Amino acid sequence: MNLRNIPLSGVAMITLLAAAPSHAQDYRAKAITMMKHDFHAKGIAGMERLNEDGLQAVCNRSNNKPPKGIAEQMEKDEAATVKLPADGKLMGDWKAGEKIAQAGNGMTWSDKPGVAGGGCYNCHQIGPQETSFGTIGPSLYKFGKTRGYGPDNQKYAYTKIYDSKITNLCSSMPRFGHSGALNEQQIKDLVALLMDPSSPVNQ
Amino acid sequence: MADPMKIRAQMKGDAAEIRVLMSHPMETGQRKDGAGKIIPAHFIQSLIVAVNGKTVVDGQIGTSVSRNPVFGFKVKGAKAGDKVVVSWVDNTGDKRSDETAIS
Amino acid sequence: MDMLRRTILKGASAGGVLTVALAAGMLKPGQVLAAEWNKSAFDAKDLDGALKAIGAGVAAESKDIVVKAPDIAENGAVVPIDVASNIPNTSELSILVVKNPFPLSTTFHFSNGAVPEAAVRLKLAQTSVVKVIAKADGKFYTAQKEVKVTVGGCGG
Amino acid sequence: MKQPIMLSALAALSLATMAPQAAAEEKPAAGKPQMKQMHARPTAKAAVDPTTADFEKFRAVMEDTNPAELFELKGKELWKQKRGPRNASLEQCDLGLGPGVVKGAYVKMPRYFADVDQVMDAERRIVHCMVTLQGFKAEDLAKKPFSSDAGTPDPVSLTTYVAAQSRGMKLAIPQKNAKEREAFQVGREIFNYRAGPYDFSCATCHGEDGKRIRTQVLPNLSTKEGAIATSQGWPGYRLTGGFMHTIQWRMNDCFRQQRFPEPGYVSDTITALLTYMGANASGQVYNGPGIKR
Repeated sequence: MNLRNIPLSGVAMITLLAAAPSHAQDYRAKAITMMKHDFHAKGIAGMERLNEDGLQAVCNRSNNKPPKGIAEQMEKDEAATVKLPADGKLMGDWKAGEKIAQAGNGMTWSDKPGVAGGGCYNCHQIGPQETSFGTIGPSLYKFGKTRGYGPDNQKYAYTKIYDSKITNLCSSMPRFGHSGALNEQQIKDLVALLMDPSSPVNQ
Repeated sequence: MADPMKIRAQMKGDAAEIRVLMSHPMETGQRKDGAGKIIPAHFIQSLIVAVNGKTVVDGQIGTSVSRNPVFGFKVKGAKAGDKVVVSWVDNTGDKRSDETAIS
Repeated sequence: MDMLRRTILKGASAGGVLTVALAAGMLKPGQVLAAEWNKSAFDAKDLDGALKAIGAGVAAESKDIVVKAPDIAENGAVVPIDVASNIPNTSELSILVVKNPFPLSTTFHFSNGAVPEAAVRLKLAQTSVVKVIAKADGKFYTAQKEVKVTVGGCGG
Repeated sequence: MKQPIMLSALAALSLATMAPQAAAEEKPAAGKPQMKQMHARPTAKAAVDPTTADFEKFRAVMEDTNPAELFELKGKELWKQKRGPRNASLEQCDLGLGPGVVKGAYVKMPRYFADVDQVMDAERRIVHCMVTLQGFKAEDLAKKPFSSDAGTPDPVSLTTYVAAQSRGMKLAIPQKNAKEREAFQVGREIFNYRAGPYDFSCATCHGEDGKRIRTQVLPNLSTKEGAIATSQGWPGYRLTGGFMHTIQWRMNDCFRQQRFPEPGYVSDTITALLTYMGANASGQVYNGPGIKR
């Protein structure tokens, strides 16, 4: 399935833990132990979700500011996990994309397995008709119009949605393809929402 | 038995301002529960406000009123110490009546 | 059923005072405590049906009715709405949420010094016009305001 | 399957030299008036949208007649009634200021309680009293701890009552005891801990000023101003659904939306988070119970 719980190699993890002064390390260790004791699996949200994967471990230990060398290496590693569509087509239907951008459901303990929306409007301005949008991420209004409609930008949009960490290791945005929250067709539809010249985003 | 209301009645200028908080689900009969079954309608239908025994507001209520309803009214000619009684009846016949004095 | 409920209400409210009122013949149709719950009006599924059922098929626009409501509501579960009529002899105010499954939300009859003014909190199923009907000297007047219901985030 | 994240020994070594997140041990600000924060405010307010502005316009009206009062009333009744297997009231419950003292107790929790040798937040302490004084079973109280169509659980009404007896008082979350200080530090780590399928921590949404999700302003809970904004609203009557909720619910539902598994009701994790946020808000006046969108 998706790439959760990827352990850092033993050596790296030991070094990471040794990096922190003992008190901070103690508090983090206590926090993790406490959560593992206090939480329980519910619905599709299993206890394994409390484990950090390698990327999360690095971001958690660097206050989301990893050293450049590590960030570059890990961004490259993330990029290697992106699966581009086999048919080579990156654009779907922008109307379907708008619905996915609106839907904020998916992956919580109250959601059914397999059903996820993009929740894009939670954080981004996208289509001009939707005035209820968040500001955690940048505005994507006129995304294609200002950046150009070329295949490179299509690919950029696809990979960014698939795995936001490729260009910014500790980005706040989820890795939608990587985590399995969105499937290939959904990502294509979102790319179309951003990149189709006839999408309201680009009017 | 229904939970008590909270009634506040205060003189503001020449009128008594009456605010009422009610504890009621105001279920529309349109919603479904977790199992997909319709939750039966359960809502206040009638509301009476009386000052010193005289009805000042006679209200009819439908399902559009929010859960735990809040109502506000103004009554001229009332004075501090006057007794305010608020009563409601819902569609199941459940009812409640509470009172306070205007301050 | 409704008659029965009404009787219960009379017993429950204002203690013995209303019984006295009843004896004094104050509770005639059209007066205090008169109206049965107007089932046909509250069950009406569109604005026209509801207006007809409350007798307000024809209502004149009036600037003397004040409708205070938010321009935008983040969710429609609790929308504060204040209405008031400055039309002389206003005896009744009704509030209708045009796009709700059952538009009529409340009808208030005012008497014995009550100012024709009411504060309520209503559910709005979606963005809708909130329409107020005032009855004064047997005639009907109307004013309205649109409330936009938007999609919310986590909800505070 | 290929493992994409393989740190080379070299990379790991360089990571070892960087400053860890909690290296500079943060202390909660003492209860002084926050002049600086007040001056800093305008920059953080850049993103007030029309919905929020409109809501704020009606906030006074809504707060003036807040259905939370109904639950305060009910909580007061429950506090005084003899209930439970032991047929006892809660009037001997010690909320930190001595048995039976309710006034001013809420703004001083979470705090260390010597009788249990642990830090407890308000609702946790109330549940503790229901168990020890009245004989209710903790497992039963944890079964359906949040308000729903099925009703409002007693601890919710009780917490609302207790909170209302601190209205207008300054938050003063104690940080004297070693366990209180530890709860703060551990709470801070939990607040910043990213995990789960979406890589979210509390800080992802609540770690920066002036951000919002959809139209809702996200308080930056690592700052005094943001922390008070959240402490302020809870317990709160939530307009969505029309339910009375406590901060236990807010924490629970945040973890749900963080895509985490479910935290235990009145658990150490929640107490630690509330200690972190509460201590951050210390010194400011508590005006709850509130009303929430």
